[in-house]
Amino acid sequence: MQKQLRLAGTGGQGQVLAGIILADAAVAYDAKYATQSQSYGPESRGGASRAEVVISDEPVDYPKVIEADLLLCMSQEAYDKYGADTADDGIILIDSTLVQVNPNSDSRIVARPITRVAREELGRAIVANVVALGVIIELTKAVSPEAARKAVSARVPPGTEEANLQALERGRRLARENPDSAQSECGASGVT
Amino acid sequence: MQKQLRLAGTGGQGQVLAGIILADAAVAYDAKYATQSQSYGPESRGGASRAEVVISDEPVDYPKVIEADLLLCMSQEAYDKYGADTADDGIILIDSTLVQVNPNSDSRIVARPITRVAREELGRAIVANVVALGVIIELTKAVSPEAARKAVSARVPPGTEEANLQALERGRRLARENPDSAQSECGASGVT
Amino acid sequence: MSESGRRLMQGNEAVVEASLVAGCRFFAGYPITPSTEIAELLASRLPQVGGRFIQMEDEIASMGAAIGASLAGTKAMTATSGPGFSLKQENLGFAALTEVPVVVVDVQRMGPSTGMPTAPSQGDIMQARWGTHGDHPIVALCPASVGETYAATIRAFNISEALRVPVVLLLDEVIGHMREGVAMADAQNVEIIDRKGPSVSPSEFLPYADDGTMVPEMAAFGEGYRHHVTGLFHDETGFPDMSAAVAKSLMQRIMGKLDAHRHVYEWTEARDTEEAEVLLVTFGSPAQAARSAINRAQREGMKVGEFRLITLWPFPEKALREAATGARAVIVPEMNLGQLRLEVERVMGCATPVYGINRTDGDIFKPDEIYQGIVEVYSG
Amino acid sequence: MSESGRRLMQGNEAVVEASLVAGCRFFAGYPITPSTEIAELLASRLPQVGGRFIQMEDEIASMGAAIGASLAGTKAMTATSGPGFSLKQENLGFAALTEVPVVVVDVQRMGPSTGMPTAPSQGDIMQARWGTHGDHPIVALCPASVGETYAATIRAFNISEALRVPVVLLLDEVIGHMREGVAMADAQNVEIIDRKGPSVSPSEFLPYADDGTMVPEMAAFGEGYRHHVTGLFHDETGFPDMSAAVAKSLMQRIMGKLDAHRHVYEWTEARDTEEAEVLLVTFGSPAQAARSAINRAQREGMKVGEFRLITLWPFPEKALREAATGARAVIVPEMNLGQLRLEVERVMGCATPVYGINRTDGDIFKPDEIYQGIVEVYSG
Amino acid sequence: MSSSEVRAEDPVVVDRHLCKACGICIAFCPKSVLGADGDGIAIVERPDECIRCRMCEFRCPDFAIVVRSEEDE
Amino acid sequence: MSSSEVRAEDPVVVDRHLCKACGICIAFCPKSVLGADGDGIAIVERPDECIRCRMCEFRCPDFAIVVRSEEDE
Amino acid sequence: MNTHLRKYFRQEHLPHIWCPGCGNGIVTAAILRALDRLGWEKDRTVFVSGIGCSSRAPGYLDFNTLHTTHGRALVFATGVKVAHPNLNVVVITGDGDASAIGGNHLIHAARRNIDITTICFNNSIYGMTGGQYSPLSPTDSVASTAPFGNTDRSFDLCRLVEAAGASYVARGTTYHVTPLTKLIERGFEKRGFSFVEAITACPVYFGRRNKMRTPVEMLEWQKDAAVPITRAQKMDPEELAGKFVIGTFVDIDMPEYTESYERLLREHASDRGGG
Amino acid sequence: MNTHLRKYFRQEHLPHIWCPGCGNGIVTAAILRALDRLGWEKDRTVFVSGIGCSSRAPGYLDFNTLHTTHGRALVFATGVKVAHPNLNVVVITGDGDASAIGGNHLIHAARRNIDITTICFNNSIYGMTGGQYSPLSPTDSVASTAPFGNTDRSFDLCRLVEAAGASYVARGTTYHVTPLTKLIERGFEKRGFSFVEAITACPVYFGRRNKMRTPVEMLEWQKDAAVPITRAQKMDPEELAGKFVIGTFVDIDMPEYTESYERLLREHASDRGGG
Ligand SMILES: Cc1ncc(C[n+]2csc(CCOP(=O)(O)OP(=O)(O)O)c2C)c(N)n1
Ligand SMILES: Cc1ncc(C[n+]2csc(CCOP(=O)(O)OP(=O)(O)O)c2C)c(N)n1
Ligand code: SF4
Ligand code: SF4
Ligand code: SF4
Ligand code: SF4
Ligand code: SF4
Ligand code: SF4
Ligand SMILES: [Mg+2]
Ligand SMILES: [Mg+2]
Repeated sequence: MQKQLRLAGTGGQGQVLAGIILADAAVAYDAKYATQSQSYGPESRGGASRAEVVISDEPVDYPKVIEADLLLCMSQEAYDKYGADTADDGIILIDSTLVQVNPNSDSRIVARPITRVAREELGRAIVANVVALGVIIELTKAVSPEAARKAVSARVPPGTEEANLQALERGRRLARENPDSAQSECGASGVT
Repeated sequence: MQKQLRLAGTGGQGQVLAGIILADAAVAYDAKYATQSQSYGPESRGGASRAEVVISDEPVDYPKVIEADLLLCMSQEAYDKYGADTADDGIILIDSTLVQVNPNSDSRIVARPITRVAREELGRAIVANVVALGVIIELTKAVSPEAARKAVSARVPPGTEEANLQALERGRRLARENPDSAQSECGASGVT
Repeated sequence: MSESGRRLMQGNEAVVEASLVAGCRFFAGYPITPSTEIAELLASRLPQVGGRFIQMEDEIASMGAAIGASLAGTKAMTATSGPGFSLKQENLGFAALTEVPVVVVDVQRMGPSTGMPTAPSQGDIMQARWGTHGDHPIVALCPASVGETYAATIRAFNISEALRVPVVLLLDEVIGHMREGVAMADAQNVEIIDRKGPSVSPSEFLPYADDGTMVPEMAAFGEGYRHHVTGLFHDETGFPDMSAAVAKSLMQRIMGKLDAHRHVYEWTEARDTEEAEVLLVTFGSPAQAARSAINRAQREGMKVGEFRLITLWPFPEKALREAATGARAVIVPEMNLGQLRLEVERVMGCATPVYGINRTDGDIFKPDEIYQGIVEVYSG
Repeated sequence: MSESGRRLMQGNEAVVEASLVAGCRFFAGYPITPSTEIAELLASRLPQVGGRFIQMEDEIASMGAAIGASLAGTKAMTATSGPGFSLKQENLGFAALTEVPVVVVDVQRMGPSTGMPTAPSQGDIMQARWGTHGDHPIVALCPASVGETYAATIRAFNISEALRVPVVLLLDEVIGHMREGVAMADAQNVEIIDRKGPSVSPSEFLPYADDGTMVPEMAAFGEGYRHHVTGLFHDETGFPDMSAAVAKSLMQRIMGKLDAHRHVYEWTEARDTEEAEVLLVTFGSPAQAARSAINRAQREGMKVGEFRLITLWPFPEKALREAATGARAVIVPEMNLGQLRLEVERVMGCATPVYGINRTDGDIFKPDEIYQGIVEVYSG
Repeated sequence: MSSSEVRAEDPVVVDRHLCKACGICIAFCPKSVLGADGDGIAIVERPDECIRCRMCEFRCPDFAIVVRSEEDE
Repeated sequence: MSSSEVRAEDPVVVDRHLCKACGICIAFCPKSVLGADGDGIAIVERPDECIRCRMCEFRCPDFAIVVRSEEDE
Repeated sequence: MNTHLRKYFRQEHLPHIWCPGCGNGIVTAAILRALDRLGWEKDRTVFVSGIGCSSRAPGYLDFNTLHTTHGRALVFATGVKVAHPNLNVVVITGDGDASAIGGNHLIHAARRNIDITTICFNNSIYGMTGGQYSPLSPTDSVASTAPFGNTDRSFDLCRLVEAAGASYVARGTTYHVTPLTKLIERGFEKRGFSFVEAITACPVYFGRRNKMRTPVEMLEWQKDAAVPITRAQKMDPEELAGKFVIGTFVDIDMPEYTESYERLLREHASDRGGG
Repeated sequence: MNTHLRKYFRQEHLPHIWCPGCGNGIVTAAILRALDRLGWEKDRTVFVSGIGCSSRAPGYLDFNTLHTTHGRALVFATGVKVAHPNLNVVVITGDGDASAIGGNHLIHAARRNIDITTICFNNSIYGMTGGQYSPLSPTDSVASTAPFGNTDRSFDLCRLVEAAGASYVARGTTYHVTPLTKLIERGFEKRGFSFVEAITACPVYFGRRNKMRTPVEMLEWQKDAAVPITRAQKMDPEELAGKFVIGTFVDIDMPEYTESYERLLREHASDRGGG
C-alpha cells in the first residue's frame, strides 16, 4: 500500500507541521516507510506553502507526490494549482472556511469547515492544521489513529499537546459529519 | 644570430634594469627581437636576483635562457649557481669587486672590478649595473652602442641620464682594459 | 522518541545527528538557504554534547574557524549553499594544502548567483572539484537519500580524518529539506576514524613527513608538538620552501595519498549492471526518480542497470568503466547542464555514447521524465 | 618612445596598454603577486586618459566595483592571481547571470593556497570555468606571449561587450612578467566593440529581452532607462521570477548565446596539423617551449603538428576534433596536473590517446623536456 | 454601505488590496479613528475625529493608507 | 684584533652574522658607543661609554645585539 | 499610498513580499518622502542593495535599481559612483547584510567618505533566512541559532561607522517615523558617506521569539527603548542599559572621495593617454 | 640576541627575510619580551598570522604557529581559541592584512571580545607586494598604486577597534620600544580582545617613496610624530595634524566570548547528547 498526500495552503497555516506529523506517525509509530517534503516561496518569504507525504509499506522509491491520493486545500490557489494532479479516485479535501468551490463540480471533493471549527469550536484557528489531519487520517487511513496521536504529542509545541489531541479527534469526527454548505463559509480572498 | 644573456646577483643591484635596457635597445632601437625575464625570491622579498635576455634577429621562440652566451655574476651565489649553465664558448663575466673566483680556473671567465669602478671612479656604486652593461655590449655585441645609449637614456630615472651614459662608456672601456687581480677585490660575503 | 527504531528526520538534520556520532565537536557557520537548519540544529545540539557552535560574520570566516578548530584537535564542520560555497573556496584550498581534516557541507540550490534560493540543483558538482585555485586534493560525496546522508556524513568525517583531506558533502535542497525515517547509528557500533597522532617525541616530530602511508601524523596545537603550518609550499618540517624539488614532492604526496587510499573514500553502488544494455549513472536526489524509472523499465523487460556514485571526487573511473562494460549507452540524469556527464564522457571514451537528462529550472525530475529518456535511448 | 614601432613591455603592461585601447576606463583592484603591475600601471595610466582607478579593500570588493562601474556604462576590468581569483568567484557568477560585461585578469601563480607566489602555473584553468557555483556562461582566453596578451586583452573586452559575458584573461607569471617587443595597435585601426544600447524608448525597454541575437540590449544607469538588475532568476523585465518556465528560458538564453556566437570568441591556431601524426595541444606560456620543441622534431623529420588554444572556454571542441583528425596521439603540455587534458581526452574519445606533459613545481618547461615527450610518444 | 468601500468624504483612505492587517495604524492613531474588520483590515471608524496627523500613513508598512490633505478635498 | 671579533669585556655584543647594517643602533645610542665598519655592520667603538640602557638591543630589527647585564660578567 | 509618492513605485510589483507588520515598508516610504522633498530625479538616482528581506526594497522602486550579492551592495555602489559621480547613489541594506558579511565594505566606504547614503534596516535579525541572530541582535535575545540566548555582544553600528570616518551618522526608528525621514533627508543632502540606521521590526522572527508577539508591540518597544541623543547625554550607562540612542551622531564636512579623485584627474589627465 | 629570548626563536631559520632596517624585527622582539615577562609557555601559546612581510614573523618563533590566508588570521585564531579556550592565542598581522582584506574579522573579533591579542604591524604600506598604499597610508603619501599621492583617507584603526568593542586598545612605535613592550604585555594579560597597533618602518617601500630614505629617518619620524595620549588630550586638532597618538586608549573589563560560551555549555550540556 502506498498513499500520496499533498497538503497545500498559505504560509503560516501549518501544513508542513501536519505533514511532518503524518510522516512521523507512519515512520516512528506505525513502522511504515514515509517521506515528507515541502516547497517554499522565494527565499522562504510569504506566498504559497505545500507539504507532501508519501507513506508506504515498503521503502519509498520516489519521495515526492506524483498523483495525490488526497489533496488538502487550505487556499483557493492550492485548489486551482493542484486540483488537477489528484488521482481519479483520490480525495480533494477542501477547507470550506477558506476555499470557494462547488462541491458538485467534482465528485472527488470533500468539503469541511476546518478553520471555522478550529476557530469557533476549539477557540484557536491555529489548530486548523491538526483538525485537517484528523479528517485526513479518517478519510485515508494512511496512518493509525494511535500513531497519529503519538506523533501529535511528540511534535506540537510543548504545552499544546492537549489542545491538539482534541483537534485531532474533532477532525476525525468532522470527517464523518455531513458537510455544511461550502459556499456559505468563504469570505473574500483576504490575506496575500 | 641569437644571444642569450643572464645577469645574476643580489636584489637591489639593478640586474633587472640592466636586462630591460638591453632588451629595449634591441627591440626599440636595433629593430631586433628580444625577450627579457627575471626571477624573484619568494613573494619578492630579498635574496638572489636574476635577469635574462634573449636577443635575436628573428622572433624568439623560447623566451628564457637555456645556455647563456654571457653570464654576469655580481654575487658569489650567482657564479656557483649558474656558472655551469653557460655555453662552452660563452663568457662568464665576473664583478671582481664582489666575487672571488680564480680566473684561471675556467677559460671562459672575464673578471672586471665593476662595482669598484662604479664606486670609486664614478662615485656611485649604484651605476655598477650600467657599467656592467657597457662591458657586456662590448664583449658580446648583442646590441649596438648607439641603441644601448638610447635605451639607457630612456630607461634610467630622470636626472641620472648623464651619469649612466658615462657609466656605460666607462664599462665599454673597462671591457677592453686588462683585468686587475680578481682576488684582491673581494671582501667578505656581506649582505644576506 | 521512536518505537520503530527509526526516526523521521530531514536531510539537514541527518547531517547534524551523524556529525555528532562521527565526533564533530565544532561547527562554524553562516546561515544560508537551504542549509540553514544544519546551523540551527547544531546551535542547540552541540552544547548538549559539550561541543561548540559559533556563528561567524561570513562564510570565509566560518571556513577559517573550522580549520583553526581542527588544528586545535577538534573535529570540525561548516555548512553552506552555493554563494557561501564560492566564498569558502580560498580557505578550502588552504585546508587541502595544509592537510587539515574538515567537512564542508554544500546544500546545493539553483545558481548561478543568488539564483533560486529555495530550488534544488546539482550545479556545484564541478565547483566542488575545481572551485579553489591550483591543483589540490579533495573528496566529495553526494548521498541520494536522507538515510544515506546520515551514513555519508559519518563517512565524510572518517575520510577527512583518515586522509587529512577536506571532504565536501554535497546535498541538494531536496535531500536537505526532505524527511525520511532514518535508522540511527548506534554510536558504539559505528566505525569512527580519528586522525593519527604523532608516534614520536616532539623533538623528532616532522609534521609533514611521509610515514609510508603518504598521510602525515598530525599533532594538535597545545599538545607539545610545536610546529608550523603554512599555506606556502613547505617541506616535511612544515616550513616554507620554494624549491622545485620540494614543490614536486609535496604535490605528489598530497595528490598521491588519494590515489593510494581509494578504498577509504570510493563508494559506488552497481545494480543490475552485468546484463545492462543501457546504464544509468546516477548520484544525489535524482537517483530516486531514476530508481523508480529503472524499475519500471525493467518491469517492461528492458535491460537497464544503474551505477550510482556516492563518491563523486576523486571520480571512480575504474569502477564506472567496469560497470559500463557491455552497455551500449550511458545516461546521466543531473539537475544541472551536464557537469558530471563531462567526466563520464571522458571515461567512457567513444566506446559508449553518453546521454544527459538535465534540468536547470528549479524543478525536480519526475520518474516519468527519466523513464522516457531511457525508452528513447534504449530503442534509439 | 621607440624607433622600431615596437615597444618593450611586460605581459602585465600589455594588458594595461591594450585595455586602454579597448576602451577600459575603470579598474578596481587589490594587489597580489604576480598581477600587481597591472594595478600599479593603471593607477597612473587611467587618470591620464580620464579613467578611474580605485584600490578596493579586497578582491570581492574589486569584482563588485568593476561590475557596478560597468552597469554605470563604463568598460571595466579587475586583475588578480589565484587567491584573489578564488575570492572573486561569487561576484563573477553575479556578472554571468546578470550579463554584465567585465574583464577579469588572473595572472596564475603556483597554488593551491598561497602556494608559491612568484612561481608560474596554469593551475586555475578549470577554476576559470567552474569556480563559481551553478552552471553559468563564461569565456576564458589564454595568450602565449606578450604580444598576444596585448591582442587578447582587446579581444577580451570586445567579447565581453559583444556578448555581455564576463571574460577571464588567464596569464601566468611567466607572461605577466616577461618583456617582449610589442607592436602597439593603432587605436584608429583596431576593431573595438561596444555593448549594444537600447533601440527603443525607455517605456518599451525590456532589459533582458532577446532581440533575436540572444544578447539583450544594455542600458547604463543614468541614461533614462530605469531598470532592475538582480542576481535572482528573472524574466525579461529583469524582475525576479522563480517559475520553472522562466528559469529554463533564462538558462537557455545565457548559455545559448555563447553557442550562437562562437565566432566572436573562438580563437585557435593550427600549425601543420593536416599531416601530423602527433598533435600538441598547447596554450599559454608553455606553447613557447612547445614551439621550440616542435620545430626541432620537425627538423628531425617527425610529423608533429600544433593546435594552440587562445580561447580555452567555451572549449573549441569542433576545431580540436578537426585539427586532430589523422593524428595517432595528442600531447598536452601544461603547468598543472593535467586540467585541460581532461577536456581534450573527453573530446578525443578513445580514438586518439592523449598524453600529458605536466609540471607543478614552479619551474617552467624547457623545450628539451617537451621534445623528449614528443619523441617518446612519436616512437612509442 | 460596507466598510470596505471608500467614502468620498473620508480624510483617511485605506487600500484594502494592500493592507495586511498588521494593526499598526489602528494602535497608534492618536484619535482612535481607525478600527479593524473581521480580517483585521483597517477601516475608518471615526473619520470625524481625524486630525490628519498622517501618522497612520507614515507608519503603514504596506503603503495602504493615504491621508488626504485638506486641499485635496 | 679585528673589529669583527667579540671582546669578552664588551658590554654590547653584535652578531655580525645577523646584523644587516641598518644603522639604527648606531644612530640612537645615547652615548655614541657604536659605529659601523666598511660594510655598515655595527661595531662597538666606545665600549666604556655604554650605560647598558639596552636601547640598541631593543631596537635592533635583526636580533643581532645583546647588551650584557652586569651580572653576566 | 500617498499620491505624490505613487510615481516612485513600480506599482505592478505591489503588494510587496514583506510579512504583515514588517517595518521594511515604513522605512522604504520614509526614504521616498525624503527623496521627494529634495526633488531627486528618478533617472539620476540609483538604489543598490544586498540580499535580505530589506534588500528587496529597490525592486519596488522606480529608479535605477541593483540587487546584488549578500553584503556587497556598497562595493557595487562604489563602482557605480566612481564611474559616474553625478548619480545619486543610495544603498539599502539589512543589519546582517551591512554589519555581518558586509561589515568591511561598510567601514571602508565610510573611510573613503564616498558620497553614498546607506540606509541600514536594522531589525536585529536575519529575516530572510528565518531568524538567526545578527551582529546587531542584543545579547541574550533568542534566535534560531541562539536557542539558549545570544552569547555574542552586539555592535553599536553608528559608533563603528563614525569611527570609520563617515561624514554623517544617525539613527532613527519606524516608530519615530517623522524624525527618521528628516535624518534620511539630511543624509541624502550630505556630500560624503552618510549612514542612517533605521530600527525596524521583524515581528515574525525577532518579535515572536522575544516576547513581542505583534507588530504593535514591536513599535511600542521602539518607542520605549529609544532615547534621543540630547537626553542620552545626560544619562549614565546603567540608565541606558537595554535602551538605544536615536538622533544625529555625526554631521561634518570632510573631503569626499570622488571629488578628491576628480581633482587628481584634472591635475594628471595628459595627452599621453591616446590609448 | 638576548640569551633568555633565544629559546623562543627557531634559530635555524634566522636571519629572517626582512629587509635591513625593517621594523618587523623590533616588534617581534618586543612581543617576545612581553611574553617572557608573563612566563607564557611555548606549548600553550599559538601565534596565528595572515599574509604579508609581518605575517612571516610566526615562522621564526618556536611556538604553535599558523600562517594562514591573507586577512584571515583572526578567523583561524577564533577557531583555535573557541575549540581550545585554554590556549594563549596571539595574532600577528600587517596594516593591510588587518585593516584592508581583514577589516571585517578584526571588528567582529573585537565585538565578540574573544580573548585573542592582536598585534598589528603598521608600516603604512603593503610591504610584501611591493609598496601599494594601505587603508592606513596617510592621505597624499606616495605609493606604487598612488603615484600622484594617495586620495584615500586613512583609518584610525585604534579608534575603529575601540568602537567595535575591544577590551584593550593601544598604540606604540618601534622607536618607543620600551613602552611598546609594556603595551603588548598588558594586552596579553587582558581577558578579552586586545589590540596593539605597533607603528613600524618599511624603509624600502614606504620610507624611500616618502622622503625618509633610511631606517634611521623612519625612526626619527616615529619619534617626532608620536604624541603620548596624555599630551594629545590637551592639543587641538590642528596641532595634531600629521601626528599620531600613542598610549592606551581602552583598558576595561567586559564579558569575554569563550567564557560566556563556557557558561552556556555548563548550563545546557545534557545527556541528550549521546551522539
Ligand atoms: C554569500 C551569502 N551568504 C548567505 C546568504 C543567505 N542570506 C540571505 S539574506 C541573509 C541575512 C539577511 O539578514 P539582514 O541583512 O539583516 O536582512 P533582513 O532579511 O533581516 O532584512 C542571509 C544570511 C546569501 N544569500 N549569500
Ligand atoms: C587573497 C589575497 N589577496 C592578496 C594577496 C597579496 N598580498 C600578500 S601580502 C599583501 C599585503 C601585505 O600588506 P600588510 O598586511 O600591510 O603586510 P606587510 O607586508 O606590509 O607587513 C597582499 C596584498 C594575497 N596573498 N592573498
Ligand atoms: S491621520 Fe492621524 S488622526 Fe487621522 S487617522 Fe491617521 S493617525 Fe489617526
Ligand atoms: S498599518 Fe497599513 S497594513 Fe497595517 S493595518 Fe493599517 S493599513 Fe493595514
Ligand atoms: S646599551 Fe645603550 S649605551 Fe650601550 S651601546 Fe646600547 S644603546 Fe648605547
Ligand atoms: S640595529 Fe642591528 S641590524 Fe641594525 S646596524 Fe645595529 S646591529 Fe646591525
Ligand atoms: S521575515 Fe521579518 S524582516 Fe522579513 S519580511 Fe517578514 S517580518 Fe519583515
Ligand atoms: S618590504 Fe618593507 S615591510 Fe617588507 S621586509 Fe622589507 S622593509 Fe620590511
Ligand atoms: Mg535583518
Ligand atoms: Mg604593511
